[in-house]
Amino acid sequence: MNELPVKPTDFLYMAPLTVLTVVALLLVVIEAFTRGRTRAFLMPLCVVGCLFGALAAVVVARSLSGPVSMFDGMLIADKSSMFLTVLLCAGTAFSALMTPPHQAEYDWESGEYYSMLLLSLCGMVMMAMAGDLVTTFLGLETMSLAVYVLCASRRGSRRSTEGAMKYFLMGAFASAFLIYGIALVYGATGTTDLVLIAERMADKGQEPLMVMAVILLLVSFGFKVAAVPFHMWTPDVYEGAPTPVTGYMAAVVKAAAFAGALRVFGLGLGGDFMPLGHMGWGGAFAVIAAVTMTVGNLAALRQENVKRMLAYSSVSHAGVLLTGLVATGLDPEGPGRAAILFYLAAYGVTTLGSFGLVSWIGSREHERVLVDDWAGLAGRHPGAALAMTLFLLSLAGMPPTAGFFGKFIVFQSAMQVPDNQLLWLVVVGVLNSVISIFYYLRIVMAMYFREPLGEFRPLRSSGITFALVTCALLVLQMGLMPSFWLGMAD
Amino acid sequence: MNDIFYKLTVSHFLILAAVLFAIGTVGVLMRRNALIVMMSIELMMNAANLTILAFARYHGGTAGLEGHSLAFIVIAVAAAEAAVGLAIVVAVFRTRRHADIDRLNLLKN
Amino acid sequence: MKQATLLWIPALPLIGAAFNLLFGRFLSRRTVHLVAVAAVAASFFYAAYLVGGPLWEAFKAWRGQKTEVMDGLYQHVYTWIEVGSFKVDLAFRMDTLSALMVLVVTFVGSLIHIYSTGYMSEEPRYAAYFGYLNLFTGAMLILVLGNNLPVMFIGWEGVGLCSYLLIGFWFTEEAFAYAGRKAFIVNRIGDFGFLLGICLLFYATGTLDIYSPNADHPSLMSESSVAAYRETFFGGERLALFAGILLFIGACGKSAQIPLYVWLPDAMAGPTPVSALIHAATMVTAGVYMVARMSFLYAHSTTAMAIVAGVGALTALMAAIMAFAQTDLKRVLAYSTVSQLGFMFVGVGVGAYTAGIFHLMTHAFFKAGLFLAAGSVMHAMSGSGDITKMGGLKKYLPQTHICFLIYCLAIAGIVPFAGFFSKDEILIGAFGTEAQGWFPMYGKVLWILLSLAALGTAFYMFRLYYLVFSGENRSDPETRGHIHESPLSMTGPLIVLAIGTLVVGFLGLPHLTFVQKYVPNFLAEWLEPSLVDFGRPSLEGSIHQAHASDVGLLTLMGIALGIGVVGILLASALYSKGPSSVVARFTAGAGAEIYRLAKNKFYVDELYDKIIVRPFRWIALGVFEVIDRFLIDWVLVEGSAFVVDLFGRITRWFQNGQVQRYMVGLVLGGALILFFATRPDADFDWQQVDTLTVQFEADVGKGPGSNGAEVSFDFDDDGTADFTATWKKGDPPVVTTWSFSRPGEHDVSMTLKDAVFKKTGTVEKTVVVEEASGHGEAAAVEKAATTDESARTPVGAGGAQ
Amino acid sequence: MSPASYLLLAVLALPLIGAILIMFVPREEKELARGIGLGVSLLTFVVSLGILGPFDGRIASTQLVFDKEWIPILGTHFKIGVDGISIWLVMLTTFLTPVVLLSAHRAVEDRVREFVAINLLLEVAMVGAFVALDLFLFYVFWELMLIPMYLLIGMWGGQRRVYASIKFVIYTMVGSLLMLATIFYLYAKYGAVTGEYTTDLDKLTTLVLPQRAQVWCFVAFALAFAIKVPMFPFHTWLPDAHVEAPTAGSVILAGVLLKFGVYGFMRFAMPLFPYGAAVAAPWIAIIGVAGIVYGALTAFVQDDVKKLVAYSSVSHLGFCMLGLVALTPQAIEGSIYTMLSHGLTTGGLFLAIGVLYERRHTRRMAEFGGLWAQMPVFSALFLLCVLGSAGLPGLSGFIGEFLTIFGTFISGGSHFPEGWPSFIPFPKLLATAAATGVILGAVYLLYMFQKVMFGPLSNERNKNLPDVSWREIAVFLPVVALIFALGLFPRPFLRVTENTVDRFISDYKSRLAEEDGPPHLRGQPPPEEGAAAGDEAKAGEPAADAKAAEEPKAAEQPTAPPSAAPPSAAPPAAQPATPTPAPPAPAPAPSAAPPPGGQP
Repeated sequence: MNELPVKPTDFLYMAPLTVLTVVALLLVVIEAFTRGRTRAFLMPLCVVGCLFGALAAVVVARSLSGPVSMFDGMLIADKSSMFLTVLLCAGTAFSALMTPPHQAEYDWESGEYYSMLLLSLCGMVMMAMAGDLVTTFLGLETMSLAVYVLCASRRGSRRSTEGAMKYFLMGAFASAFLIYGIALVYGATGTTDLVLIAERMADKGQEPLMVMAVILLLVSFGFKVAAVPFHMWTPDVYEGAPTPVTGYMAAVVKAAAFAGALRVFGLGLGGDFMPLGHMGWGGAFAVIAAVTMTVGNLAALRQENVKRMLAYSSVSHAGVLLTGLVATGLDPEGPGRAAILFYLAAYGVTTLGSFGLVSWIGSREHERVLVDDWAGLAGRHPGAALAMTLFLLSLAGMPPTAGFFGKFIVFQSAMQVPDNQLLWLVVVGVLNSVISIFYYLRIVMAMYFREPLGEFRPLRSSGITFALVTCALLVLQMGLMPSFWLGMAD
Repeated sequence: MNDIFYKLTVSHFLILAAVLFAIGTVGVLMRRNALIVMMSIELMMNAANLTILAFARYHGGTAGLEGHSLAFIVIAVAAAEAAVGLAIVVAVFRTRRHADIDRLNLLKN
Repeated sequence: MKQATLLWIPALPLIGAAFNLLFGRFLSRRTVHLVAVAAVAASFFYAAYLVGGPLWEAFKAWRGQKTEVMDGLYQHVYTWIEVGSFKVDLAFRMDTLSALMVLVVTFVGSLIHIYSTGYMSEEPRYAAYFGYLNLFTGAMLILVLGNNLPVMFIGWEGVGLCSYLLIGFWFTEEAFAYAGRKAFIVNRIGDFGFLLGICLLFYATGTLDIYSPNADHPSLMSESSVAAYRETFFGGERLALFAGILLFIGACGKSAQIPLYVWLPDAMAGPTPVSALIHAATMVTAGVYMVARMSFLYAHSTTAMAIVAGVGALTALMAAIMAFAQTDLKRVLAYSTVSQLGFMFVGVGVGAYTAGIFHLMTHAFFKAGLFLAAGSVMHAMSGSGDITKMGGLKKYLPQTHICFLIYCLAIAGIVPFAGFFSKDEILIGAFGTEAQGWFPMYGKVLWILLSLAALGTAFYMFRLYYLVFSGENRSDPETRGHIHESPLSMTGPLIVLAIGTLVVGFLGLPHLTFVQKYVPNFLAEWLEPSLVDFGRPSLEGSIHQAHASDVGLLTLMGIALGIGVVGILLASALYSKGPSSVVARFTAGAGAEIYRLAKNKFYVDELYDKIIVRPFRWIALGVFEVIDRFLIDWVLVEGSAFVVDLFGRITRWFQNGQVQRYMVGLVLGGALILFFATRPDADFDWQQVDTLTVQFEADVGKGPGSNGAEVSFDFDDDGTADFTATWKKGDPPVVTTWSFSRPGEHDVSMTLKDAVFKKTGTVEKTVVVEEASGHGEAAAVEKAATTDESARTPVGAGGAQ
Repeated sequence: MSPASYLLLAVLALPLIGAILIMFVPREEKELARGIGLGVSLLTFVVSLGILGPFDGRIASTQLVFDKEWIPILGTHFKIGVDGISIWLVMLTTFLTPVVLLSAHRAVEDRVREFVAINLLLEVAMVGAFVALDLFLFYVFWELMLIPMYLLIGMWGGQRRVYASIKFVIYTMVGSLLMLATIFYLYAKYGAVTGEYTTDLDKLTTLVLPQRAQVWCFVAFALAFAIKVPMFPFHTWLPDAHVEAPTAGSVILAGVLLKFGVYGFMRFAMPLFPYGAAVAAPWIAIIGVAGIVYGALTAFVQDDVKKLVAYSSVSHLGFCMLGLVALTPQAIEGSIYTMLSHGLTTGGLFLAIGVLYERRHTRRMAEFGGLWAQMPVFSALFLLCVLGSAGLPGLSGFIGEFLTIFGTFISGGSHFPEGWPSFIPFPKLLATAAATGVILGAVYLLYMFQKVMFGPLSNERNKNLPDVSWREIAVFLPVVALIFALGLFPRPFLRVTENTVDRFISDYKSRLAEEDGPPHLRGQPPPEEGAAAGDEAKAGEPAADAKAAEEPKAAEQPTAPPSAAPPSAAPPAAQPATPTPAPPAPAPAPSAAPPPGGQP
């Protein structure tokens, strides 16, 4: 066998990744050789890059008939991974659009920002397409490293750097767990290829090594998706990071983390035999999901700082997503996967929008991160208030918004798991929405029921406006006619 | 029963790795200086690496090669991580003249 | 059955009401009262025409062949409510009884309308007043003519509403408004009974029509219903009893009988004509009318009739006593009304329906008259009704005086005034009535009570008369200054009513053979078709009027008359010269107690206030404060919110900004997962395979340690393993059977010791063992469970892997 | 899908379009906004009247159905339609909206644009929830109602508006989310049985769940609706919401929103989980009666007029619930009628209170007194609403309450909680207790009326209150007119409802007769007991056991073919044998078999 297990078509299928990488590196180079005004072109270029990436993904998705594994199973291109790629690219593009005015306002312009953005995107896409623990790890690290930098990119600010520090330390710590986990999996099964792992799970699944491995993986991914009790970095980092970056992390990075989790747990450790415990890792994740939802909401309940509140809310949303993940594990034929993908999209759009508004509303002398700072927005800027209300309702899962439908299908997929194994989880989930509605409405309350404290001087920029409007419309559209998106995800 | 002293099996390496990993973990949790913490993390990674290599030898063949390559990747990543980490430490130090992670509690609750 | 547009009779006054209430405020008083009077008068004449014409024909025809029911006049306006088999037509029926009522109501009504034009001439809310008055007349007519109970109920509550509005007409006086409300609410209590009565009747008979034009549709009078009345319903009593009582509760409310009479005296707060029309002549007699109307129901429960009669008699006496000590002109009249209503109820209660209705009619005349006269007196006395401040008015108000005297004679039961005949009928009826199920002499007891009441009546009426008209005038000079006879618009009606009082009595001459030979008792014959006929076989012996000889009758009449005379003499002896020292001494000394009781109406109002009104408020307040505010809203609602918030604070306390604490959290989390995930989860399914023999199937779960796990069962719950096995990967599930010594419940525990982490888990289940008989399918069930599960859930929690 | 069904769609679409239009009206153009709002809502009302034309009262099932696939993957449809029950409620909604918009003409001065838009949105949501024939769609509208009402209370409310509004939302959410979970369950089970996943109500009603499961599901639904009704223990959000809400909010809240509770029971809870309903019926009846008395008592001690009326709503809705479970056509029609009349009378009362509040900016009875002298016309209108609410015969309130009490009274022994001594005629007791509500109603309403209208005109500030303006008369007139119309000519209204109600009862009974067992379709024998008891229990889902299976056979009973009037209405002989909580009746009559498409 002197023929390499690499087909030339592989390079076509990995087009999105290639495109993004090229653009990213291009950005690095340009950034290095430009000064001053020309940097204004970095953002558009970055956006264009994302669009091309998305385009490539769409093309690939259309040409796909079934899952295609490339490079000896290192990467797997299938519909869901392509969907995720598009999602990630779009998210990144939006974040990029929202950044410049914020940078200008709080002067933290930095050329490398966009290249970092794109590099992290590359990592994420790799995670989404990964077919092997190695690629997963590689993608994850690429992403993380870039995001560490993004967090710290507001160098002057102590909060920003502190957040970055915490994030980095914990991230590194977690990735150590990840590697160790991978090592054990490798040890137990003798391979790092997810498909092969799945095959060998049946007879290797109960070995203690494997159990330890799964737990370690659980921990590291739990960290990435910010599941309780691995979530504690989230509020701090989200608060510390510059708001556009926060939005990016909440929407896109989280999505990527789940993409990875889907691959590792759904593909590698999923299937007929799930290691660990009675319901396989599903059991553990189910409990974690319940706790995550509850704790996230409870902590957000009395939160005065909007960014922190949204951070906690993103924790609770992670819980919902985990529910979906468990559902996919327990009922691979069920709608769980599609549900997660849709939810990621819906949640991503909503979060980007809400964080976008958070960064939009503030100004240098008054950043307006506290709930009270939103008082009377409806009177001054009805449009913005309306949009924010939409986003918040979507987060709270009220119809007719994307968030509602996302929750709906996720929980419903969980309910479709045979023998009502997840009934309790669903009940916990819906009851959590009651708690959540309270704090989301606190902002609505501030915006509509109270008089403004001072004049609003929001950021003015066509990019951010465009992004926000699009998000708002999408939130409605996904809530009212989700069929299209579901079709894509399915 | 004392051939564990004579013939080394894969489990020896695994146990050693596990111990190293544990030491690293403890270090991360205990030490206050960011740099030391980062070093502990490196230690954990290397423990993981050791495990991988042990298994690579244990499996041998192509399966083994996978392990070896993985180890290299890990080393590379660890290096990159260290670079970023140090950069962040520097940034932190710039803003507040110390890199003591206990005193990094501006963000809380 | 004749069709006739009966609708116009109630409609005319209603139209008048609508007109006055809507546009009256913009019109002159003249137009207002013209419209109002015209409306009522018109309906009177129309009614008169109907009675004289078609109804008279029908009556004559009926006389010819005495059928069960006389059809009378009937109009089906439209179907009001219809749900399923429950159908309520807005239908009116005029038979002899309702005809009588209609005539009385409209006649007296028009007189009082005319009177009001004078009496209320100063009233600013003139139009509203007449509007209400018309509205009342309309409602009353609906009540009278309604052919089924719900329609009656419309009128029933309609008149209640009007009395509410008219009592509280001068609402700026808090007390008046209160009186109005009291009236309405007490009436509502009665209506509550009435409503349930309706329900019960339909429940029993499936219809609510008093009379149904087409034979195939049953009515309350038809045989099937009658049969239903006679069925025992509850506690061995007939349904008729309960239906009767429920309806009678309604009657008590409307007609001010014990215990619901309390509203009537206060109702005097309203304008005097209102008292005359509503609280003397018409509305308050609705109860009596209803009982007579439903005579075919009451006839079937002598118990019910006994209750009606008893309550009536007691009320008559008690009210009479209360009337002694009243010093307010109208209040005296009010109590006398209550008392007279008592008489009527005795009448209908003892089956002397004719007598009851007769008295109703006569009473309508003289009591209305009395009130109007009183009105005229108070008009003269510039509004004050305090009889201690009056006296010697006969020379100031001649016409009023004459009329008043006539009325008094009538109510006292002196020949030949109307009251004599009607009251006498009742007394005779009570005396002569025997009914099965009554304790002996019940009739006689009633008679005695009534006689006493009659005595009282005669006494207090003439006390009133003397205090007002004879003796010296005791009022302060400046009121005396403008004492004057009332205008014609007021005296006119008085005179008409007086004449009526003289005449109507002769409609029902006593059943003396020699009298009847020449002048038959017209009223009895007229009402005969509308009232139940005790000769009916179904009623054999339920109520029996002992046929007294002329001598007997004459003696009774004599006694009655004597009582009246005695009462009058007593009054004249004491009060002819104004309040006498004798009375003063008596009330001060021997009779002080009785006097005080009577004066304070036996403290009934106070009693009700103590036991009902206040406790109600307290309870309501308690319920609101304790249950609503504290328990539900504070403890449960706010409490749960607080708890949630508390947890929120706790969760945030962990977040103290120390990154290393976060890392610890991370590690601990991992450890926790390790701990829980590696716990062996023992579980087993069981199914009975044979008599006392049960098959157990261990489920070693999918925990890491399940490969090579040791399974051990303890069937007899003695703590020692009865069966042990080790499960290796790929083995079939561990299955064992155990035959129990006895059927019933057994506690079976299974212990699982896992191979890797050497932890043990134990599960205990109660196994229900039955005799094999018929438990085969249970086994099958279990089998189905396991198989279909393995089919459906790859990672299922079930037993079969 | 007849062209007429587009009428229904139009009723939904018009207010939505209106709301969107208004969003483009410049902020200063208050009059324009009001004009558009009024015009659109009136137009909507007219169109909704148009529904009566094609609507055929003789047909019991839903009509004018507009069915369009919405989310194919989930099998959710955009399916709307009306039947005899919902049509009047839709009318009520479309009728009240213009009324409140007109009434708020002077009350709302700031952010008029938003106000009108929110009201229109609210109308869309309410109408939608009434006509939705798809659980998913219903839920969407159901939740959609919350937010506009929340904003209405919060933006134009009184001092404690924030508290009240959030309380309203949270309270409602608690219930409705459990309902959502139950919907998931239902959806999953139906899919598991038929292999077809859908939220179409008609299809879901053909599913028969294990009886234990039914009880649980019913409880979940019941909680959602009981909170909305609000039934006795879950009512404390109502007073706060009412007191703080602006007049428009109160009117809509009392007039329409509360109806969704009862409607939900009628449309969803009882048809979907008949066994659960049967088990709960006695307790619902008792709670209903308790609510009647409780509401009346608490209303009596209020000083705030609005609070008083709010508690009176608790009392009135108690009648609705009682009638609903009494399960005789009279009682159910009564409860529907009570809903309509309550919508009008209480709406009218709130409008009246609004008029007072606009003039005096207080609602404390102590502040008023003797107003009749000052504002006679207003007082007359007020009085009419009061009497209508107090159930005076000839006005709307009476018909409903009378029918309810009546129907309950004649209903057979359908309300025997287990172990209740059988010689006590339980329904009669309930009816009697309910009838006390008639007395108490008069007590507190007249008390309030006297305090406000009668007595001396002592308070200086009341001395020169202007009487109602023509605009306000225009607001009241239609309401009062309808109160009269409903009281005097109830037949047309009842006629339209009748068949639907009969069908509801007979369907309910035939569903009740279904054999117990694991989920299966109506008219089919339950499959072999599926999922082992262990698992079901583990997942918190009680399994059906042999004992429960025997119950249906407990009470044997003549079945009523769906078309025929149920026994309760038959002549006395048949009386005692009306439904008993233990599922009566043998196998369902053929015509009660699942509607076409119900089978997989």
